[in-house]
Amino acid sequence: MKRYGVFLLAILVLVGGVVFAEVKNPDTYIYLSISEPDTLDPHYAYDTASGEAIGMVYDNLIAYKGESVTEFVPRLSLEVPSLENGLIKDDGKTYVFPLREGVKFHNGNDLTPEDVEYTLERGILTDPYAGPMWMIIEALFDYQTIEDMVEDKLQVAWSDMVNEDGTLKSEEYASKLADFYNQYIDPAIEVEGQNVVFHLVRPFAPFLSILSQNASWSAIMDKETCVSLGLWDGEPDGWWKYHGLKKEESPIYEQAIGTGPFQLVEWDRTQQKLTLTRNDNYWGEQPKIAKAIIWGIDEWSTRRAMLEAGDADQIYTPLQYLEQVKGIPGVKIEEGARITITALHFNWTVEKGSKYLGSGQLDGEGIPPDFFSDVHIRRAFSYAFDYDTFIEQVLQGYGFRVPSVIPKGLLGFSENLPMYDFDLEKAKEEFQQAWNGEVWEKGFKLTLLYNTGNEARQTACEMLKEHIESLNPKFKIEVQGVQWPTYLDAYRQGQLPAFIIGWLADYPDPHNFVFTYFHSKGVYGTTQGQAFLDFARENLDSLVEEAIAETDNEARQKIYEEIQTIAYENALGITFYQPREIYPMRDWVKGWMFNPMRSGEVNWEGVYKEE
Amino acid sequence: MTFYIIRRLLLLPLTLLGISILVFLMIGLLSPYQRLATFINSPERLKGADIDKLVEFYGLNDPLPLQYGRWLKNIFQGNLGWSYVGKEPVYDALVERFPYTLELALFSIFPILFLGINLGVISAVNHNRPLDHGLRIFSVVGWSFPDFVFGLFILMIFYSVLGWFPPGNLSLWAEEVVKSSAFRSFTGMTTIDALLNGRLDIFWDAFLHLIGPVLTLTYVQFAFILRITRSSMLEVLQKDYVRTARAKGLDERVVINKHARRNALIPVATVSGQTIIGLLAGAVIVETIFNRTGIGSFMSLAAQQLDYASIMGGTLFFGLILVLGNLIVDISYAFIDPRVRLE
Amino acid sequence: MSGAPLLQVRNLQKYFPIKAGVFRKIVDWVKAVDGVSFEVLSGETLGIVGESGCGKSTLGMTIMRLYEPTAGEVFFQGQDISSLRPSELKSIRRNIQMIFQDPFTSLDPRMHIGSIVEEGMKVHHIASLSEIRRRALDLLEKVGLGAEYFSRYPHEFSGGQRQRIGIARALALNPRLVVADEPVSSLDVSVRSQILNLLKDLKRDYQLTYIFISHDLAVVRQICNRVMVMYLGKIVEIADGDAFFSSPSHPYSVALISAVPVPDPDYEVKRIILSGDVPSPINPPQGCRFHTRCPVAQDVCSEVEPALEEIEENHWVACHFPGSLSWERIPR
Amino acid sequence: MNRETRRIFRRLWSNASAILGFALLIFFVVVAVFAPFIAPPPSGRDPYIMPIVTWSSNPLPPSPEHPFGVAGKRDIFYGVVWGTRTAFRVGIIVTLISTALGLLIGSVAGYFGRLWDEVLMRITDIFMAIPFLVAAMVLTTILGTGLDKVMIAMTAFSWMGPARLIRGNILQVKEEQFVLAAKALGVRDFSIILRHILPNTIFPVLIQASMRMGSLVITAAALSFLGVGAPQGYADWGALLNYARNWMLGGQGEALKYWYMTVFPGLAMVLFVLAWNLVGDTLRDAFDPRLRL
Amino acid sequence: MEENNLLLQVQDLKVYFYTEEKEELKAVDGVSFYLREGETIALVGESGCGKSVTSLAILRLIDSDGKIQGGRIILGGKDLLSLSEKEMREIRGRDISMIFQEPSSALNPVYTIGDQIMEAIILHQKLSPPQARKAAEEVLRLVGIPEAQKRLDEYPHELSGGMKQRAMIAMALSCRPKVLIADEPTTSLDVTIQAQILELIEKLQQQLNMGVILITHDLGVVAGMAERVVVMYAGKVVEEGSRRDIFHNPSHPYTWGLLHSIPRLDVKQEKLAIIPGVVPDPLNFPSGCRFRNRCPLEDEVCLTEPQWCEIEDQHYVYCHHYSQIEILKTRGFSQ
Repeated sequence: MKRYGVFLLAILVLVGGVVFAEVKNPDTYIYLSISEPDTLDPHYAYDTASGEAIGMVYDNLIAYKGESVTEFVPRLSLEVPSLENGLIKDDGKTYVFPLREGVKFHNGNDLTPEDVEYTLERGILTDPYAGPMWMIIEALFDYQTIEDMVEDKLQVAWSDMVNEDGTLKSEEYASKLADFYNQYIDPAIEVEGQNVVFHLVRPFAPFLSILSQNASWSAIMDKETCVSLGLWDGEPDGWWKYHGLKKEESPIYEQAIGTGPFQLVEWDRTQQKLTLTRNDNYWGEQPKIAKAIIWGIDEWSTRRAMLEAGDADQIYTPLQYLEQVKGIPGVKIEEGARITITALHFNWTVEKGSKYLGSGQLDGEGIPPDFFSDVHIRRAFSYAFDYDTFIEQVLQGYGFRVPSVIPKGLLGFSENLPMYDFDLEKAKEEFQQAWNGEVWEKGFKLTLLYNTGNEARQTACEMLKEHIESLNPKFKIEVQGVQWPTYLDAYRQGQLPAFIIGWLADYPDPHNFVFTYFHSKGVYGTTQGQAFLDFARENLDSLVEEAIAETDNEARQKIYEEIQTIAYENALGITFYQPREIYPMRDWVKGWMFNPMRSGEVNWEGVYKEE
Repeated sequence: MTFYIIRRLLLLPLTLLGISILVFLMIGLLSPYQRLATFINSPERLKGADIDKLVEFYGLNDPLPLQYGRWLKNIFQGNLGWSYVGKEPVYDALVERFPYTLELALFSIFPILFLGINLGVISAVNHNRPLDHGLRIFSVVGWSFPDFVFGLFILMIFYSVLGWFPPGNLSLWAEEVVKSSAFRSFTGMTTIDALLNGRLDIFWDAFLHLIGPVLTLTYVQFAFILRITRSSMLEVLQKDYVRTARAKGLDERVVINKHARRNALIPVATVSGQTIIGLLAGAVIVETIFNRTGIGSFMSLAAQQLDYASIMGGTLFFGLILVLGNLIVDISYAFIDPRVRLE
Repeated sequence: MSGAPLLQVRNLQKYFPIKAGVFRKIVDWVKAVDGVSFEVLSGETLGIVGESGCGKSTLGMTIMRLYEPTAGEVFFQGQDISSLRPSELKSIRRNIQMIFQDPFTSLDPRMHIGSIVEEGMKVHHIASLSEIRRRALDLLEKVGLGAEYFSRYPHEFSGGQRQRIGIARALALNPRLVVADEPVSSLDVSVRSQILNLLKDLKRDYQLTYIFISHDLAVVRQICNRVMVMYLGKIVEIADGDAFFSSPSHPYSVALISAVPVPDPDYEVKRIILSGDVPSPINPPQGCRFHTRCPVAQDVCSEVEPALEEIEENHWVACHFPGSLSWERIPR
Repeated sequence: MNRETRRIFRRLWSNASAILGFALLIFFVVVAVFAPFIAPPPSGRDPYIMPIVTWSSNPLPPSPEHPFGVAGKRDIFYGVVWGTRTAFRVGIIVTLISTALGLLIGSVAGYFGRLWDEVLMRITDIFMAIPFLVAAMVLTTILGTGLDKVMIAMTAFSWMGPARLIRGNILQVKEEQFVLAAKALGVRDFSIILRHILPNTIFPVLIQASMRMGSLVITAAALSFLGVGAPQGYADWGALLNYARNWMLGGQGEALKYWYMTVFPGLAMVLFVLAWNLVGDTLRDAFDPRLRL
Repeated sequence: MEENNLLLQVQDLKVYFYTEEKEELKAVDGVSFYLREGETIALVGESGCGKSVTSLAILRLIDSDGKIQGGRIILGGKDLLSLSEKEMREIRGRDISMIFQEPSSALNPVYTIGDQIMEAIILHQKLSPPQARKAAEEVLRLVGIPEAQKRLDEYPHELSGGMKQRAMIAMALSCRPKVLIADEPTTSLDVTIQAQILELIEKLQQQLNMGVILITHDLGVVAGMAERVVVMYAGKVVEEGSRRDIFHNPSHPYTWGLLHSIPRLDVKQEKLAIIPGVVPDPLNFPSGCRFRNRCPLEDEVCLTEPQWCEIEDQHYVYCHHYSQIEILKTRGFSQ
C-alpha cells in the first residue's frame, strides 16, 4: 500500500504541471498495430496488414471513392468502366481499362499495359495455396483454383503432372500446360493499345471491387523488375515452375516496387516495423506526410501508453479497452463499421468420436452427432441469445444486429427481414418440441469451443450457455476456450458441434458472405455437416449461383432476401452481431477518413498532422 | 583443461541432437492439422485455403521420422528453416534478435550482481540482526514478485506517469541514425555501437530504453544472488582462514572484503553464470512487456503459435548458449578458485 | 595364539583409476595397495601401521570387499572371498566385521542406536525379532551403554559413546574377525584408553581376531601381538610386537618409532627426521619405495626393489640393509 | 522431543521472517480449506470456474457486493479465494511429482553410477538446456488449454533440479562411513538407498521443493499471462492478473484507476510465494546452515 | 616470580558463550597463567576444556556469540582487554602470532602463500610490496621451505600438509612476534611430519627467543617441548607446574589419570588406566570441583570450589584432595 502512496504522490506532482504536447514527429505518421505483414508479394498477401502495406506502395486500376464501397474513382486506369461509358461490354463479360500514361514505377520504369497483363496473369498462374487469387480466378474463369481449372480442362490432376519441386513428371505435359496457358489464361487478359481488356466467362457483379485499390491481389507490378528478380518470366513454357511456391520462396516476399504514393524503406521484421517514405514522383496527389510507420506492438498497455505519450498517432484498439482510451487528453476516438459479421453455425452431422459430444447419445450426458439437424434445436438456440444486452453491454453499443449473414451496407441487407429475438419462453417451447420431446426430458450436454483471443466471441458463448442452462437443469453446456491449433484441428475434422467464426468481406458483395456460409462449396458451408450439405444442395446452392449471375440489382436483392428468409425459417445460424470499431488517435491527426473496405485503419494518402 | 573443454565440446552436438529430438517428439504429439496452424495462423486465413492440400504441401502428413530426417538434413546444409513468426529465416531471426537480449542481459547483470553481492555480504555480516531480516524480506519480496506484475508497475510509473523511460529499443530519431549508413554496426548492441561510433546521444537514448527492463530484472533477480552470497558468506566467515587473517591483525574490513568475500564468491560465480544464461534465455516476459525485440519474446511468440522451425531453432540456440555458457562458467571457476582443476 | 591362519591375503592389489583426456580414458592408477601378502592368525591382533596414504585403510576396505580388489586373493578360513558374488558374500559378512574410524559419520544419523545395532542381525535373520532386541540390549550393555539409550539418536552421544555403538554393531553378528580402522584416532585421550580396554575385553570374551589399523604406534604397541608396517602400498616390515618395538629393522620403521613423542620428560630420543613428504602413490619411486627419504639409502636401493624376507623367526623386512639405521634413547 | 528438535523449533520461533512465513502459509491454508464458506460457489457449477457477474468486460471497482471489485466479468474476491486452492494444487502436485521423478532418476544415477549415471545425466542436461519457461510454454501450447496441461508441462521440465541435487548428495553420502558400514553388514543395495541414503539426502530436496513451490506458482501465472495457462474464467491468480494486464496502465490520466485488478490477486500471489520462500529459507537455515540452494 | 622477564600474563580470564537459547556457557572460567620470555609453556587438556578459547581470547578473536567476561591479559605492561580494537590489531601478528591446527583450512585457498605472508609484513612493518616480498622469501627460508622464491607464488593447495604448516609458521613469524601461540600445530600431521614441525618450532623458538604457548592434547609433545605445563579441565586450570612436576609428580587426580591413560610406546602396559565417564557438558558443569563426578577421591568437600595451592615451588594444584593423590598410585581409578 505504501508503494501506491508514493505513486500517488508522483502523479499529483505531474498532474499539477500538465504540459501541452507539441505535435510530435509532425511529418511522420506512426500507427501501432498488432500484426505485421505476412508477405509483401501481392499475390500471396491475404491479410489486412499485408494489404495495408501493399496498398501504400502499389496502385490498382481503380479505387473506392471516399467512404463509399460502391462508387469508384480511376487510378491507373483513366476511367472506371461502366455500361454507360461502354467500357463494360458483352453483357458484363468484357471490361476495358484505358491505362494512364506517363506513370513511373519507383525505380523509374514506365508503366505499360503489358505490366497489367503480366501482373494479373502471374497472380493467376502462381495461385498460392491459401492465397487470395481464387477471387480473380473465380471472376474470370469460374473456378476456385488454377489447379482445379487445369484438371478440368486437361482432365489430368495437377499432382499427376507436376512434382513438388516444380519439375514435370513427364515431358509430354510441357506442351499441354503451355497450351493451357495459351488457350485459356492468355486470352482472358489482353492488351489493346493503351487499353487492358478482361474477358470473363460469365458476368460477375463484384468484378470491379475485386480489382479496386483495397484488393492487394490486383495491385499492379512492374514486369521488368519482376522478371529480373526471378518471378514468372512471362513465357507460356514452364509457367508451372512458378506455381505453388511457399510464400517465403517468393522473390518479392520482402520487396515492393510499385507506382504508389509511398516507397518502401524497410520492413524490419525484428521489430515488426514497416517504414515507408513519400514517393516524391507520384503521378497523383502527393501524400501530406513524409513518412509512414506501421509498427506491430502486441502488448496493449504499451500501445496505449505510447498513444498517451504522443509517441504514436493512432493505435489499434480492441473494443473492450474503450474505457481506457476515452478521455485521454489529446486523444480523440473515431468510429467505423467494417463489412464483417460474427456468427455461430451448427454442425448438423458431427464426425463420430468427437470429444465435444459428451456421451454421443441423447441420454442427458451428451448429444447425438446429428443433434443440430433438428430445426427446433437450432431455433431454440437462436431464441436463447440476448442480442440486445450483448450489443449494449459487451459491445458497449458498438455494434448492431443483422438478420442473417449479409452485413449492413451490402446489397441484400434488409432491416425488414424476420429475426430471432431473445425469448426464453419460445426457446423453451422449441426445446420441448425437439427430438420428439426427448431433449427436454433427458437433457443434454455438449461443449462449445471457441478460439481464444477474442473476448466478445467468448462472452457470446458464455451468454448462450447461461441462458440455455437456465431453462432446464438437465441442460449442460461447457464453454471451452482452446488455442487456434486445437480449434483448427477440431474444425477441420468436423468435430465441433457448433462453431463461432467471423467473416470479413473480401469484396463488398453479398455473394462473398452467402457463398461462404450457405453454399455447399463455401468455406464454412462445407463444415456444417453432411445433413446441411444435403439441405444446401437442395435449397440454397442454386439460389446463390443464380444471384451472382444476375446483373440487375433489384433482382439480386430479391434473391438474397429469399435466401435469408430460408436461413431464418430453418434457423441456419445465429448471427450475433456486426461490430463497429473504434479508432483512437491523437487530436492532431487531420484528414482521417474511414472506408469499410480498407485494409488497415489509416488512409495514408490523406492523413496529416496539425495542431 | 584442454581435454576437459574438448570433451565438453564433443558432448555439445549430442546435447543439441537430444534437444531437437525432444522438441520434435513434443511436436509429434500434435495432429497434422494442429501443426498446420503455424501456416494458417488465424481463422481469417481459412479463406480460400484448402486445408488438406496444405497439409500435403507442407509434408505434415509424413511419418514423424521422415519429417525429422528432412529437418536434420536441412540443418546439415546450414538451413534452420523458415520462421513463420519472425517472417524470416530462423537463423536470421535469431542472429538479429540476440544482440538485444545480450545487451539487456549485460546491462542487468551488473546491478543484479552489485546489489546481490553487496547486500548479501552486508546481510551476512549482520547475521540475524534487523538489517539482515530487512534485507532478506526486501529481496524475497522481489523474488516473489511475478516479473510481469513488476514490469507493468515499472512501465506505469516510469513511462505512463513520469514519461522517463519509454518502451522499445530506441527513439525514432535515434533509430534513423542507427539505420543510416553513417552509423557502423559492430556488435548489434546499440549502446556499445553508439559508443564505438562516438554517438553519446544515441547511447543515452538506448540506455533510457534499457532502464525499465533492467530495473525489473534487477529487482526480481537480485534476491537469488543475495541469498547465495549471504549463505556462502556466513559459511566462509566461520572458516579458519578468516580467523588467521584476523590473527594477522588485519582490519575487519580487509578481512571481510578481501579474505572472506573472495571465497564466498566462488559459489556465487556459478549462480551468476546461471543467472546470466537465464537472462539470455529467460527475458521472455520482460521483453514482451517492454516491447524489446529479443529472442525471449521471439520464442514466446513461436511457442504460442507452435512455429516449430522457430521453436527447434530457438531451443537449439538456447541449448548452445547454455552449454557454452556453462562451460565458460566452469572455466572461469577454475580461475576464481585455484583449487579447481578441470578434468 | 592358536596358530591356524584365519585370513590369508595373497598378493592383494587395489588400484584406483585416474581418468583423463577427452574420452575419460584411464591414464593412470593410484596404486593404493600394491601386492600385499600376509596372514592373520586366529586369535591374534595384527596391527597395520603407516602414515596417511600408505594404503592401510584401503587394505582394510579391500579385505572387507567394500572395495573390489584389482588383483590377488583373500582367503577366509580357506575360502577365497575376493571373487565371491555379492549373494555369496553375505554369509561371509557375518564373520568379518569392521569398526570405522570416524564415530561421527559411521553411524546413520537418522537411525536410533537400537536399530543401528539390530540392523545386521535383521538382515541376516539371525533370530526372532524379540531375540534380536534382547541381544542388542545385551551388546549395548556390554559396551557400556544402558538400555535407556536404546532409542536415542547418534547425535546425542559423545565420540567415545558412538564408537562403543559402532563396536556393538560390529559384534552383533558374532564375527570371527574384526577389522578396526583407526578406531580410536579421533577420540580424546581419556576416552581412548576406555575404548582400547573395551576392545581388549571384548576380544577375550568373544574370542575375536583383530586387524587393527592405526597410525599411532603407541596404541598399536599396547594392543597388538603383531605389527605390519606399510609404506606406499607395500609391506615393509612384519614382526611380533615386542620384537618390532625393541628392534625395528626397516629404516622407515625406525624413523616412525623414533618420531613418536613419549610422554616422559626424561625419555629423550634422538629423533630421526625424515626429509620431505611421502611420494605420490601414482608414480611410486623405482626400486625401494622408501629410498627417496631413507637416511641410509645406497645406490642399489633406487634400482632393485627389496623383497620381504624373514630376517629372524616371524620377523620379515623388505630392505636391502635391514637394521642399518639405529636410534638412540635414554631409557628412564 | 529431544534437544536438537527443540533447538530447531526455538530457532524457528525466534526468527521474525520464519514467523511471518509460517503465519502466511497457515493463513492461505485456512483460506483454501474454507473457500466454500468464504466464497460460496453457485450450486451445481464447477466451483473453480469464477461465476460471471456482469456482461460488460469493463472492470468494476470494489463495492459491498464485490469486495475486491470485478475483473473480466468475474468477481475478484471469489477468484482470489478459490485461486488459493489452485495455487496449492499446482504447487503441491507439480512439486510432488517432479520431486518424486527427480528422486527416482537422481538416485538411480547417483547410486548405480557408470552408464546409468552417464545416460541419465545427459538426458537431464538436455532437459535443462531448454529454458524452463519456454519449454513449459511450448508443451502447454501443444497439450492445449487447461490447468492439468499446465501441470504436466511444468512437471515434465522441473524434475531435473531435484534429480541433480539428489544425485550429488548420494555421491557424497555414498562415501560416508555409515553406508560402508551397512554394506559391511550385508545390507542389499536397494535397502541401502531406501533406509540409509534417501533419509539422509531427502532434507535438502524437501527444502528445495518448498522453495520451488513459490516459483512454480509464478511460472504457472506467467503461462496464464502469456495466454497458454488455465482456461478462461478459471479461479487462478495468474488468470486474474492476466485480466489486469491490459488495464494496469489505467485510463484517462488516472494511472491507478484499476488498482484493485492488480493489487488483490497480485498481493495474494506475492504473499503466497513469499510465504514459501521464507519457510524454505528458514528450514534451510534451521536444519543446515551450510546448505545452499 | 621474577617480574622482569615476564612476557605475558593471563589473570582470571573468563570467556563465556551464549547459546541461542541464551544459556551461558562458561568455556573459560577464571584461567590464570604466565609466560616468560623465551619460554615454552604447554596448555594441556582434552577437547572442550577451554584451551583453544583461551588462546583465542589472548588475541581477542572470540566469535560474536562469545564474550570475554572478565580478567586481564597483560603484555608488556598493557592490559590487552582494555585496548581499542584498532590498538589490538596492532598487537595481532606483530606481538602475538598464532598458528592453527589445520594448516589446510587456516590458509586462504584463493591467495598465494606469498600474498598471505606479505600482507602481515606490509601491515606491520610498513614495507613496500617488493621489500615485503623479499622479507617473505626470507621467512620461508627460515622455516625450511625449499625453493622459497617459487613457493611464494603457489597456492596453498599446491603444497603438502607439512609444507603448509611450515608456511603457516612462516606467516606467524614474519613479523618476529614476542609470543607465538601454537594451537595443536601437529595434530593433523603424520608422525614423521609432526617430528619435522616440532623440531622446527623448537629451533625457531630458540633462534628468535620467542615465548611459545603450545596448546595440545598430546602429552608426548608436551614432554618433549614444554618447560612448564598448564593442565586445563572444563574451563579451569587444574594444575600448573614445571614439566618435571607434572610428569613425575602429578598432584591433581585428572592430571594423574591423564598421564596414566596414555598408551605408551616405550613400555607395554597390560591394562591402561582409565578415567571413567565423559567430559561434562559445558552447559552443565558440576558445581564445586568440576572433576568430581569422575574422580575417585570425591567426597562432600568437592561440592565446594577448591583453592589454588602451591604445593611446591611454582607447582600449583586446584584440588581439595591433592594430598591423597598417593592413593591413586596404589589403587588407580578403578573403584
